[in-house]
Amino acid sequence: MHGYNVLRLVREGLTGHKGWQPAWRKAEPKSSYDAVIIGGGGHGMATAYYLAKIHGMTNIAVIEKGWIGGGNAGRNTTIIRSNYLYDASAAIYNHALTLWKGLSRELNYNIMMSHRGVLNLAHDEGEARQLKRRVEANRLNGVEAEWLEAKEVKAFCPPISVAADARYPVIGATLQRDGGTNRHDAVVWGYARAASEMGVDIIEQCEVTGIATEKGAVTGIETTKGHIATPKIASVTAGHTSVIANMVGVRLPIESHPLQALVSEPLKPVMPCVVMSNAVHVYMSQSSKGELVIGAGIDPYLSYTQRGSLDIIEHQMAALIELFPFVSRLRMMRQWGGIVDVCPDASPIISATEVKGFYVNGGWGTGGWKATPGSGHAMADLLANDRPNAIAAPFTLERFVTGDLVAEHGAAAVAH
Amino acid sequence: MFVITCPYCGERDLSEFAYGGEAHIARPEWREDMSDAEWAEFLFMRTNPKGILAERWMHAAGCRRFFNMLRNTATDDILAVYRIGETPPKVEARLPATPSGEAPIGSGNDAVKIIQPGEGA
Amino acid sequence: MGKQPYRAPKGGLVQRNRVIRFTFDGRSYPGHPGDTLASALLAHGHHMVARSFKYHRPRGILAAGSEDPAGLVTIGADAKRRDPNTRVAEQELYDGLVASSQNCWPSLLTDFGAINDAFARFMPAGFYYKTFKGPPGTWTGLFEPIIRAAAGMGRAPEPGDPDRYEAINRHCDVLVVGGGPAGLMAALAAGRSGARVILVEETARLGGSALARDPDRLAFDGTQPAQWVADIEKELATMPEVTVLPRTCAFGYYANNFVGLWEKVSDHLPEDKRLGHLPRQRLWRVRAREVVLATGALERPLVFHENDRPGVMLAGAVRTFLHRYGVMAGRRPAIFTNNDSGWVAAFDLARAGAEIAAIIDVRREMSPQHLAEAARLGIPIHASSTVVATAGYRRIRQVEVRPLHEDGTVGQGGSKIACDVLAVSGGWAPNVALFSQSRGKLAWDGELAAFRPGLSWQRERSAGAANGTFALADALAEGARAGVEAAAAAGFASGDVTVPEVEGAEPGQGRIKVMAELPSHLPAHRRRAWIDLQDDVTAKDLRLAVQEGYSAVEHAKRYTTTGMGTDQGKVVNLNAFAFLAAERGEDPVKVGTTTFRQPYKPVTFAALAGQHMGPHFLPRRTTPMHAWHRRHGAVFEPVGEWLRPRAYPREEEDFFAAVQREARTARSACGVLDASTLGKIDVKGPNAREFLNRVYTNAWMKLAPGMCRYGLMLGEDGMVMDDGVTACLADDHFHMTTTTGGAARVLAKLEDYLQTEWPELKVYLTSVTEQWAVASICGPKSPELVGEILDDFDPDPEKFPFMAWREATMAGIPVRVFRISFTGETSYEINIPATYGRWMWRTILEKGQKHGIAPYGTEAMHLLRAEKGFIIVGQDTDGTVTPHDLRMSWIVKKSGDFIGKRSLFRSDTARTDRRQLVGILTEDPELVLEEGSHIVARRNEPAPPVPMLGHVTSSYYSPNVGRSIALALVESGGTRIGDRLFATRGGLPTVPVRVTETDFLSLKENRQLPQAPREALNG
Amino acid sequence: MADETGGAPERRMPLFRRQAIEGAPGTLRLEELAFAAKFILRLDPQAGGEAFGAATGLDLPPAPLMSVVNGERAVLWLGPDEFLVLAPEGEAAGLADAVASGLKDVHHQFTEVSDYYTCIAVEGPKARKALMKLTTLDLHPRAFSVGTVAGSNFAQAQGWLWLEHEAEGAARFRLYVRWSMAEYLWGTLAEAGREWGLPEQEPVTGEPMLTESVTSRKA
Ligand SMILES: Cc1cc2nc3c(=O)[nH]c(=O)nc-3n(C[C@H](O)[C@H](O)[C@H](O)COP(=O)(O)OP(=O)(O)OC[C@H]3O[C@@H](n4cnc5c(N)ncnc54)[C@H](O)[C@@H]3O)c2cc1C
Ligand SMILES: NC(=O)c1ccc[n+]([C@@H]2O[C@H](COP(=O)([O-])OP(=O)(O)OC[C@H]3O[C@@H](n4cnc5c(N)ncnc54)[C@H](O)[C@@H]3O)[C@@H](O)[C@H]2O)c1
Ligand SMILES: Cc1cc2nc3c(=O)[nH]c(=O)nc-3n(C[C@H](O)[C@H](O)[C@H](O)COP(=O)(O)O)c2cc1C
Ligand SMILES: [Zn+2]
Repeated sequence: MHGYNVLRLVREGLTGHKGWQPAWRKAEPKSSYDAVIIGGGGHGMATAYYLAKIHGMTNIAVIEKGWIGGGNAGRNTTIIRSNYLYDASAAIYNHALTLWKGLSRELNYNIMMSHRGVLNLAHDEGEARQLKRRVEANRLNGVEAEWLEAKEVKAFCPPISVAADARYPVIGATLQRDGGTNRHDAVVWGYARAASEMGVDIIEQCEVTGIATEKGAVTGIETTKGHIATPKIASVTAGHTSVIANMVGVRLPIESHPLQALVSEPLKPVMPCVVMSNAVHVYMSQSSKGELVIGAGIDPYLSYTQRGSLDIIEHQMAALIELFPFVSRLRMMRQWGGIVDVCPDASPIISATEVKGFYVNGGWGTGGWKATPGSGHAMADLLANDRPNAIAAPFTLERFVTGDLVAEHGAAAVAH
Repeated sequence: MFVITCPYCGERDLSEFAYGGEAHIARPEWREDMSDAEWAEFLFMRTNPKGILAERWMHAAGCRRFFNMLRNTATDDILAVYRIGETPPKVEARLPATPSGEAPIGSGNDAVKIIQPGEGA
Repeated sequence: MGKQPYRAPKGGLVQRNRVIRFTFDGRSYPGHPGDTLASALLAHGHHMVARSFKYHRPRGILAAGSEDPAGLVTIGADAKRRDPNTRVAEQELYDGLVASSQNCWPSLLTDFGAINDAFARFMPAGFYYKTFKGPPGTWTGLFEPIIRAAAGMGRAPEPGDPDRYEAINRHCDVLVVGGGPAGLMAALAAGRSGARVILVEETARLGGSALARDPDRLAFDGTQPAQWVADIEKELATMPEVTVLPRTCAFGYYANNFVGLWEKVSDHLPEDKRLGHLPRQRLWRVRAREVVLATGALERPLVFHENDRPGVMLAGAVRTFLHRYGVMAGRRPAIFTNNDSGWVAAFDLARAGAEIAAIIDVRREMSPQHLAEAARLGIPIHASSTVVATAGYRRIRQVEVRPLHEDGTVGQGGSKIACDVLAVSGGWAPNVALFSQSRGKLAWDGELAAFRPGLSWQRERSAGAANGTFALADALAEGARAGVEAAAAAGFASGDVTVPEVEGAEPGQGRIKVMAELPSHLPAHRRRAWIDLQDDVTAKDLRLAVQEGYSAVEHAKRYTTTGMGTDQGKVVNLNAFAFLAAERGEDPVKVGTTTFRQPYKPVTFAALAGQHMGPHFLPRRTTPMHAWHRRHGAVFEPVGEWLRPRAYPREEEDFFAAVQREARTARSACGVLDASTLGKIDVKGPNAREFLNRVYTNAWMKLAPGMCRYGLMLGEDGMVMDDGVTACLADDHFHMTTTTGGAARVLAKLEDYLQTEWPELKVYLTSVTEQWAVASICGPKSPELVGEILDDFDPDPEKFPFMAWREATMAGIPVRVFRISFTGETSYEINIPATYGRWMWRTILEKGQKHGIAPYGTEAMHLLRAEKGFIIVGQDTDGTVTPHDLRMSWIVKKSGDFIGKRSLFRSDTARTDRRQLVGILTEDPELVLEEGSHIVARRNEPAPPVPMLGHVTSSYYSPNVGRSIALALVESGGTRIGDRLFATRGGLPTVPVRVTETDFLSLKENRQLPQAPREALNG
Repeated sequence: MADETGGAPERRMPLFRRQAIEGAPGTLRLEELAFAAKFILRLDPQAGGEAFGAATGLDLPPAPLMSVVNGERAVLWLGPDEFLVLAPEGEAAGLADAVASGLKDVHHQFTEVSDYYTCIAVEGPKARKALMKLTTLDLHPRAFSVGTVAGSNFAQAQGWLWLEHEAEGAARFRLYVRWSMAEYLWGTLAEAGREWGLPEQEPVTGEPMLTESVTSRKA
């Protein structure tokens, strides 16, 4: 792999940057692969990378209908944390957090992993109770978390308003110091580059239009670039998970909703950390480039249009101003939407299905970005070994039948 | 923000309505021998189509009636509204040409951006 | 500084007879009403007003409107009214305006950040992905703070915005966006039909591009443009159904013809003239039957080496500054163009007295009329030539021109031409942002080398330059037609409009020669040809992006950040797309565009929030007793939309002491709680019992009139969702109560089942929550008190048993009295029509005084019920708890269906080792566990993950039990009664606890509780 | 036994502290219309409309979104089987009795909500414009004529809007809103009327809340 480092940058700078190679090969599909991953988002790329790196499966392809990273990977607010309530969630999200920490180096691609800290606000006693329960569960699960009283919240994040007569006063917050944000596109590109280097074919602008099966087992996929034979298919398509699953008649408990986000004009640093509030339904951080990155809850209806309604944004702005009065005069520079795949228990699905060779990774809903490396890691293992590892086991489809849900509504928070 | 035609009150703004999820999922009568899987199908499993979806809405701020609506989730085109108990009307929709319906030059809505060669203007 | 050296001797729509003053970077300047900050600065020869994002290069003013990517400053003297990133070309001048430069230190002219420019070659697109990758933590700890401090543009204001904002809804038949010639005609035509019309114009006045023309050389039916516009405006003003909104930008085109408009009501007024009764800005939420998009066209710059100097301006902008604002951008302008529109700008400038340094045209063939006119005006022409370099720091002072060969190479020789402004024109492109937002599909127009509206999606049509119709007469006609058609489509027969005769029409841009990057003698990597002036993206960066595989338009955008600034690439994006197409050797249609997203230009957050701020942010639902609570020192808590008193601390008493006192009083004497917020639903109909049977887990067939029953309501997933007491009013008539927070949800759910699942059931539901004010009186003295306040009422608990209810009167007012209790104490819930609530409450407290009554808040209520082991849904349950988990199997009937029943039989839900609700007693009776503490099996926590048995849901110091008590959900809790377990304490040593039953009062009565020493009660 | 010192029962509407307020002459006026008898009638009009008419002398609105006025009584359409019945204060008991006996054999529900709702009169030439700041309903005279009733959201509060009367361009709307939302809505309406000179209204706000979580201090 062509190394990325300062020295090289200087050398290239002196010679006109002519030596840089494509970050990943623009592959055309071969007639068959040992496994095919549908979806070139963060999770799909991570799955491919770990399949190649850990399980030595390099005769594989990632099939992406558009450009890699153009789905939710390219439109999420990049909040990273692992302070989930249940053991199963703590395990996967914390595993992801551990991987995030070393990822820039591992991929030799700076993903700008910023551990600026994530505050989850409590505005009433009920929330405080839930959050404290979560902090304690986190501690016992080895997840970094602490409780801050309102005064400490203010000290940690000075721009926040902790007025006592606010409609929803801030009465405290959980803080995960090693939570934060990162550069979403870089993650996809970094994984792609590393996977491609190991021989993984990344095939863009190739839509999967059908799945071929024989005797209840997959044999290949139909794509806009032709048929590709493969015994193993992983659908890692986030908002489109149901669309893919419907191709093989696999029923899923997933619904696709619009989730919007927006950015302000770029500003000099004002927000030291990530702040999320469930009660007033808003969250905000500041990107390295300077925009305030702001999100809210999903639009209530199903939609695949990647756009939502303005009233969600209007409410979100009112809430944001209540929480951060300094923002009132700032301006919204761009708003956009993604399609999030929501599961009834706000936890993901990493599972084999009744169709042999068809695996599903989805249902991450509003909060799967933070899990990207952990999800890819577990999914690769499932694909390679055809059985869920300890981390993936609680997230199989079986739980919707037995009722053994991983109900993370509280921890999944507004949007993650 | 949609304009939804409440079958009772007429055209109103989306903000007056509450979403009720996929329609025509009948609650199975209690049976001793109903399997967990059968019950899970009712409780959780959804078609979630990209295309025509029959869904329920309630006119929450208005007449408080539930009703059904056909909407193309690929475009958000509202195709029909009808009352609870009525069968869905036949409708035409601008359905996606491929399962995702999205042009290869982009993802999501990018498909709608530019007229491609061969596409009628 | 009295003079305005670059003010043209005449012309412009500014009020020359009035002088107003503004300051820029601390210096005071004069200007005129009608100026923008840009025109006023240019009148003083100030081109350099800003610094770019990355390299901190000097930035001037490229465009004359909100599309300007470069001229950004901070407005406002007061930090609370600071508006960073304000475009000088958009900001109207007012007396006393204070502007300052941003993203530079220590000053605009001497900016240390400019050192970046010296290292630019080491900082190409995406350089940060390739470096700064130290061990974990180095990004956050080391590089990030440096990068972040360098990034960003303006500084955020301080909190305390003094301004007001509001949102308004409007429905209309025809919304016309854009007040240029096409829009004016559309509005006129539609207006005459009688349709409801809204015409919005982003700038301060109507007229659009007509105001950018020499008024002596353009006439509509013989009148000058400004007059013609004024006449139309006058006519529109006479039409009652037409609303004209200047200073209003249509920023977002959403589904179903919902268009967001952003009106700047008072941003153009001196601060002391901002009218208190009007908001600063308004959000208009318009629902239009039909929309006419007449948003004009935008000119794009040319991409060549060193094209980013202050003084490099769009030719159209130069014209606008001249004719609309009466400002000469330069005295010796050079023109650089690839189409005819640069020429007319040159002629205008020449006629206004400028000395044209040169017209440099990349084309070989040019319009003979233009050549003749140039000759007549004595303008030097450089045909088939290109600018290969520029010079000047604060302002351009020279261009180097070389011949351009057919094969796209540049020749030797050429000349250096002195100039003080370079007017560039890369051709015009229809302003399709809103069209694209509406989901319309763009079509590539090879002749314009630009996109134009192709396939409409919504009920909208484009007209004029926005539709690629650049010739003025055609634009007028198209605008009129669009107005007529839109009105007709909305059901209004057309009024007739005659399109005015235009004199002095211009031929348009002619044949345009597009070159993605103009050739140069320099090798590619030495060229610095800016594409995005704000974010510092050069052609080289885009080339690198393609080289490295980020060649998809969306990848290139994200890798280089082109078009991601505050201007969203309005005038520069097309150059980026064209460059990518050229680099990839592909058709522009194949390359595509990035997504046009809302907003068209940045919109203030507060305008989006409208009036929903401060006291109007969200409702504070309050009960009839609210004012009393406030007067009596209540501390409140939000419960859903409600505000409820949590406790009533007396002077010298802290919250905890108050809660202890209230709880003690409630059991030792008499307490009263405002329970008005409980949800109440009147249930009536022949099938009401059957209905209750299906929605609650227990049986309802036998409940007699006059009696009440407690019920648990589940979701279909089997999990407890709500609870409450329902009273039987008559055989077919019930009064149901729900939790405060659950009321709306429960009613909606019940209606859902009635309307969609069980339409055969004859049951009607009506919410009566606020019909009744409710006082819940409890304690040993409560019977006496209730007897006193009700008329002829025997409260004797023997005769009026627990779970009965009676009608009664209180001073003649009919009330309903329920013998139900959430505290385990003798209790009476009196429901009185809400208008009497305040009186009832005061009466109770007055009459209760001699019984030692105290009002108690929600916190004491929670404590009291916990003493009795009663659950609170949402506190002791969390959506994962079944009735069996609560060890309330007694409430689950065996036969018959009910909501959620089947779920209780799923293999996981039926497990017997699930977490179950139990009492928890710390061995140390003084120690109160934290809610959210976890229960573990062993005293010493092993290394994580520590196996958790459960968690504490409720925990209090109980004054009545005389020790701490807690409820917890514990694995197999029901089988662990009496066991010793441990509770975690956030890392402190765990404490031993006992698992008990949940009714602590009974445990106490049966002497099964260790007591705390007396003095603890006073703590 | 009611005590002599208790004072006579006083009835207060939620906005009893608010005086009627007015903007510049000929613009806008707000007032709480206190104390009227209000009932929600749930009834299938087909099955029971006649019986209801016989019992009360009131016709049900013939079509959705309409109202029927009969002297001081009125019936407003809220939904296909849901109506708001209005009558002067003091007629509540009589009305309830009449309905109870007259509709004995018809499945119906007649629930008193006199205190559940209050009514804010929004009147004047600017009434439509003021209300449009709060609701997405189309209140243009072409779309909302005299007699029209519509349920909608007014800012964040659900309510029922009835255009009771209009003369010479001055509309008189009645806005029915639940008790607990009345103060909020009053404040929001007053704010909307600032443009026409409605006086600023002291908002109900500023309730002291605990700004620390209690659970941690208990320990
Ligand atoms: C606005 C927004 C904010 C969010 N904020 C956060 C946050 O702060 N923190 C957080 O943790 N999570 C967040 N999320 C959620 C997170 O983005 C997603 O859970 C996660 O990115 C999903 O995984 P992915 O990256 O693989 O998905 P995607 O990037 O969506 O990948 C799926 C890919 O599959 C492709 N595909 C679909 N159908 C086909 C087909 N038929 N053939 C070929 N390819 C196909 C798509 O084009 C797409 O590229 C947010 C999401 C949104 C929309
Ligand atoms: N020289 C050329 O080749 C050339 C090119 C393009 C246009 N033109 C001229 O343009 C004229 C056509 O007139 P027209 O009316 O189509 O365009 P116009 O440019 O005169 O008017 C467009 C108006 O829309 C406004 N606007 C744009 N976006 C808006 C938004 N989002 N919200 C509110 N307002 C918005 C602008 O402020 C402007 O006033 C003709 O006179 C033609 O000569 C000439
Ligand atoms: C974390 C984050 C930061 C962003 N910052 C910017 C920005 O500074 N400028 C910008 O124009 N868009 C920004 N975007 C939005 C993207 O331009 C784009 O809207 C988004 O990726 C969705 O793609 P689409 O709009 O093409 O559908 C940002 C997006 C994310 C997820
Ligand atoms: Zn309705």
